[in-house]
Amino acid sequence: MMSMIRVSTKINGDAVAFLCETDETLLDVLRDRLGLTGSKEGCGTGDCGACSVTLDGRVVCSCLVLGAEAEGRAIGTVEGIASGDTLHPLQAKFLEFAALQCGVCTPGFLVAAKALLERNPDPTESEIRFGLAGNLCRCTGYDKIVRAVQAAAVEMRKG
Amino acid sequence: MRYEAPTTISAAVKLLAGKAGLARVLAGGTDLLVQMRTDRIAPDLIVDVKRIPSLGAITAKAGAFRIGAAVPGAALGENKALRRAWPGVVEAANLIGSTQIQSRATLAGNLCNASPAADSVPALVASGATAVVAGPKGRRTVPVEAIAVGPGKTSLKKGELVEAILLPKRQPRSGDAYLRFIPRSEMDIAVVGAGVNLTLDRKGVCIAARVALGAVAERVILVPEAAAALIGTPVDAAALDRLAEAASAACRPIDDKRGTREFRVKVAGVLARRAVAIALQRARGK
Amino acid sequence: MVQVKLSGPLKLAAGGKGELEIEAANIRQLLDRLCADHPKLKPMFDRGVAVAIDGQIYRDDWFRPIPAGSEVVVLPRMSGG
Amino acid sequence: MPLDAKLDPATHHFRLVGTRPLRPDGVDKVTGRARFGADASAPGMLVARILRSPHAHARIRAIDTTKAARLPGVKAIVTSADFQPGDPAIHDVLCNVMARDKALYDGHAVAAVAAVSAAIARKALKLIKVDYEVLPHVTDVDEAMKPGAPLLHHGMKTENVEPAPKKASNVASRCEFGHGDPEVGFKQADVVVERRFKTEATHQGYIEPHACLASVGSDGQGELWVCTQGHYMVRNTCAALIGMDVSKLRVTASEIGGGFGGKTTVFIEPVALALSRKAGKPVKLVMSREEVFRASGPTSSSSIDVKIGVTRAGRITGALADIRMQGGAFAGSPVELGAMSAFACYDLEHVKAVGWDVVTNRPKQAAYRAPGAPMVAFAVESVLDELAHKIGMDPVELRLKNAAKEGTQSSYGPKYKRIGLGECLEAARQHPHYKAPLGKNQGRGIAAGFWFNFGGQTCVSLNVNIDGTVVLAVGTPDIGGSRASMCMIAAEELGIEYDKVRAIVADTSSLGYNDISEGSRVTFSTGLATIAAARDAIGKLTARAAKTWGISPDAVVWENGHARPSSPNAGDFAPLSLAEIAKTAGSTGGPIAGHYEVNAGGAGVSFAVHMADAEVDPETGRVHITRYTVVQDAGKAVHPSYVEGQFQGGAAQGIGWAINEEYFYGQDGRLQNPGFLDYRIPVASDLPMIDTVIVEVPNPGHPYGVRGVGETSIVPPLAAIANAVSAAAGVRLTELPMSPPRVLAAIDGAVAKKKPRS
Repeated sequence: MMSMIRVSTKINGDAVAFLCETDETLLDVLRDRLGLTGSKEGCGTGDCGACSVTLDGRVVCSCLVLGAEAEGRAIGTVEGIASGDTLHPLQAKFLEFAALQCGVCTPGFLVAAKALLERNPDPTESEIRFGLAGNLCRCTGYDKIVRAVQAAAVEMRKG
Repeated sequence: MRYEAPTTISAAVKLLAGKAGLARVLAGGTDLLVQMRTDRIAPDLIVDVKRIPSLGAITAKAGAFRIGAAVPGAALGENKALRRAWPGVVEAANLIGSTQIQSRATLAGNLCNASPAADSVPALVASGATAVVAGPKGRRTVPVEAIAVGPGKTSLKKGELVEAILLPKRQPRSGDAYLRFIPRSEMDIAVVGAGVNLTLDRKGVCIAARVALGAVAERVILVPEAAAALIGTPVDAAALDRLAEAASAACRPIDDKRGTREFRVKVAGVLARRAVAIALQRARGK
Repeated sequence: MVQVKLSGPLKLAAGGKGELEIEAANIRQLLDRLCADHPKLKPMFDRGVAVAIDGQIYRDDWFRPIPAGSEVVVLPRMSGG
Repeated sequence: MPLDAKLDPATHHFRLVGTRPLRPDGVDKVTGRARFGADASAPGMLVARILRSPHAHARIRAIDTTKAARLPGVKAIVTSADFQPGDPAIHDVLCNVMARDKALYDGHAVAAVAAVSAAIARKALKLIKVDYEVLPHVTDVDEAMKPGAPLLHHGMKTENVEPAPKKASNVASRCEFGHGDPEVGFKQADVVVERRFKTEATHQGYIEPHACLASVGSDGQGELWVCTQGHYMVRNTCAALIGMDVSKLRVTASEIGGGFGGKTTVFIEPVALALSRKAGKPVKLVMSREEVFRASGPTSSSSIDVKIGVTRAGRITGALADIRMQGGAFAGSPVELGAMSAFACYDLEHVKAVGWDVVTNRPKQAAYRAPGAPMVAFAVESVLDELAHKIGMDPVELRLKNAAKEGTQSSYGPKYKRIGLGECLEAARQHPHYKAPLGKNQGRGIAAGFWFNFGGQTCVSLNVNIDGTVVLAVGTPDIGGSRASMCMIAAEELGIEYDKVRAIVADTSSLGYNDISEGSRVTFSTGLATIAAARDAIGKLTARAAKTWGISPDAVVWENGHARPSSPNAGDFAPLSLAEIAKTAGSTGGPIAGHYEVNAGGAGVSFAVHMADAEVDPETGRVHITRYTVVQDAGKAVHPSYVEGQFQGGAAQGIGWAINEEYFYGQDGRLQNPGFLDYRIPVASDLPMIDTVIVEVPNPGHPYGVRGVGETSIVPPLAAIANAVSAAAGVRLTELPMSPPRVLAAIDGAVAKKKPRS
């Protein structure tokens, strides 16, 4: 049996400690040990972005982070985007603009788009497209996703 | 598998030098974790170097830069001074993967992964960058082109790791640039990459140049013949033609899923020419 | 009597006859009579067929009536993605 | 109102249909609550992994699992011996799920392990010894057809050729469609163009890998949670493959992370069930992305010859296509559909399309959005584009002159009823995109496309609750927002608010059989059944009102969600709302529900016209799509946002297919690019906004005029983009994908260098 190690971290603002194998990814920990299945595994190699989470404020592919690396770090997942029963403007606009069809890439897009708008509140269409190029969607052709992010940006700038 | 996150270089070196079987350095992990996941490598020990403070810092002294081995691409892009001095290097580093990858991937990792297609390496080679290597016998500084010896193979000895990348002071009337060719607009591995750094005299004649190519040989190659085509010229059309020819002539690529041999040879010349045009603008201060 | 067109491989199985006259009030009768006259059609029908009545395509809908004088085409079964 | 009575979409005023309400499953999907295939777990759950063949073609002499079985933590191992041949109709599925005497492609499953952890399962796979006798392989369709090519199945004799061949080959069957005599047609032509085209295999590329959670008890009762387009198909197929009573297997469809046809069959599901039965514990089995590429169901690759003749006046006089498709290691490429759809857009006197179904050492193909049609449309619409240039006619004009219309005899047999190709072509010609100026190195291409659309077996149940809300149970997994459309339709019929209806996808034990969510059938068939079930419920609601008032049911009508006396002399009663009738249901005769079961026919065919602008870098051959417009006939758009979504999604997949996506096999017959890094689907920065125009020419076979919309949108893009790239590059591109090396080679006048092939 492999050696389990103990990791203390903050997930969506709450202190969380967990035990994991040394070679276990943060994605495996979130999904299989903590029951946070909102983050999806689409490829396991950092090519699709469905597992996007924030690590100390930067968006990463949680399939390319070891659970052990999370020690002392702050993690943000799709489960933490809404506050209570109030949707984040991005979530609301994704629904309003029909920016999802199957919805499996949506959590990754929301996490990545939120990080994008926090760094760049007024992105051009091109900045949105390149900023979200690490998130694959096979259903929508991206059109409605880009429009939803643009609309959310306007909403968020209004504050 | 053992996971360690030392807080000093000496501790990291001790771990890597220990009899731990296969040991690997973990910086951004964007290559290492993929190799583990796809069963290409099964390390016995992983040394996470991100807890070593000096490895996470970019420091500037007298115009030269020291970039810690754990600094992610995103942080390079956020450093205005570095971007102003070495736009080609920063752009090359920022081309690696997605925003998500940029939050993790490092210059040192890109260098030590020793992929012939590594985006930041041709730019680093062209810039004349050096790597600070820490090991059981102390520190040594080597040109970055001396690190990779073949696909996935480096000249690092057991117990050694790259601690930092050093970029020289930006010379007056000089500029650098990196361009790569990929089929998509993002998310691909370079099919061809071209890095250029050149310096002009007051009359606009090229007095120094370095041209490096990626993905056209078993490792990133420095192409002196291509540089020679520029040196002593005003970098005019004729010089650019000779540069493109020299660049293509230096290629010894493979045929694979990413491109044919013919394609790589031709596009190497095209990219070298286009990269020089950008570097030239920068050298002219435009 | 209904005029029946056999499409694609079905035509060959019916001895190359592309157009036939059959007495049939619904799809079931149509397929049964075709099989009786052309046994080679049986395995193909077992694999599934579609029947177009006046341009509307039906998949194994035996008791769908065939109005007199309607245009009937028997096609290989089709499915999509 | 009769259950299937038609409304005239031209005159009828819809209250909800045609509006854009929020989807009912939306909040779950933006908050991470939605549960997809891999999101389920069970107490005591084991994790399974599959051992796959590293060879493209090999005889399996022996499999030794003893070492693996002894590894602590391993609870069950299965091989082909655990799956018994039975129904010949699914024998190929049986052989594909687990290789029997031969491994037929790189990635073919040969054994599977269930263990207490993924790490142990992986370790166990390494301990299984398979004794392979490696055989020569073939992966290219033209190579596979040559005499002397390595044979996959020694019993395979080409069907539907006279005289029947005596020798075995890799050609499973031939088919032919059309009428008239193309050779006669070519004699009447002023210009004839003949060309050969090739397209490489692509993958549906759904972001969610196949995943399931199986649990079979010692009493033989089974449960399966799975992401699929058809959980009834999964139930019936799995029950047959592992010898279970259909009634004992209850399958629940999870939320599905994309399918596009790729989830219309089984791969891992029977394996998980067999492992669970053996281990007596729940078993979770999830494919890795590499497994999805190597061992699920990509499309066919194709090789196509097309010859078309036209007069200077732009009349097509003759059309001929010879289409060869490899569908992987088993018969069943969609070449028949390709041949049927090849010339379906046009009104032709002399037309013939011949198809050849070929097997190769590749994974068994599965449906992919309008299976077979996009490749053939690429060839046909490319030749038409060339002909238009040759006779100096506008390409839309050429198509309009020959467009199929109501009464046209289609090239695959039937005469068309009311169709909308002409309207789509006119709308495209009127669109500002068509006249917009082009920049340097840019070209514009247009193409038309056709798809059949299907109906099929459908069953829905609509329950009226005591508070006046309604639950609609459907049996077609929601792959693109169909629950929203179904809620709209039910609310429209019942005259209540959209948010008073909740649609759920019922499990296989709670609702009657439903065909797969495929063939663009859901909004058509399930919508049709929902309309009928709602009207069935309305009949019961009005009967209850009649009872309450003590008048005859015929004297009660249903208007705006209320029962009212049909006329003053029927009696003077205040209208009763659905909620009021529901409240007293217990006392007026018990629960009120509407049901409908149907094998839906009459799905209307649909047509689309796409316009693409492409910019080509003449020095690198790189193609960038700068503008794209989709025009398609939806019959009647129930929820326009999701109709547009289907248009845009199909176009985006077509753009990937045209430019960068391909299955790349090495000399060793192994797939070289089984991942999203080198299997290059479009990313956000590759695409422009995708304009859409929804044309509505009602389908006479549906009460609202609905036509399927899901598949047609992937038919024209390959050709539209090839025409745009050919215009921009100044040379005709005839091979897909139009990747930079191919385009650059074409520009440089060289023949595109063949990739390494077996």
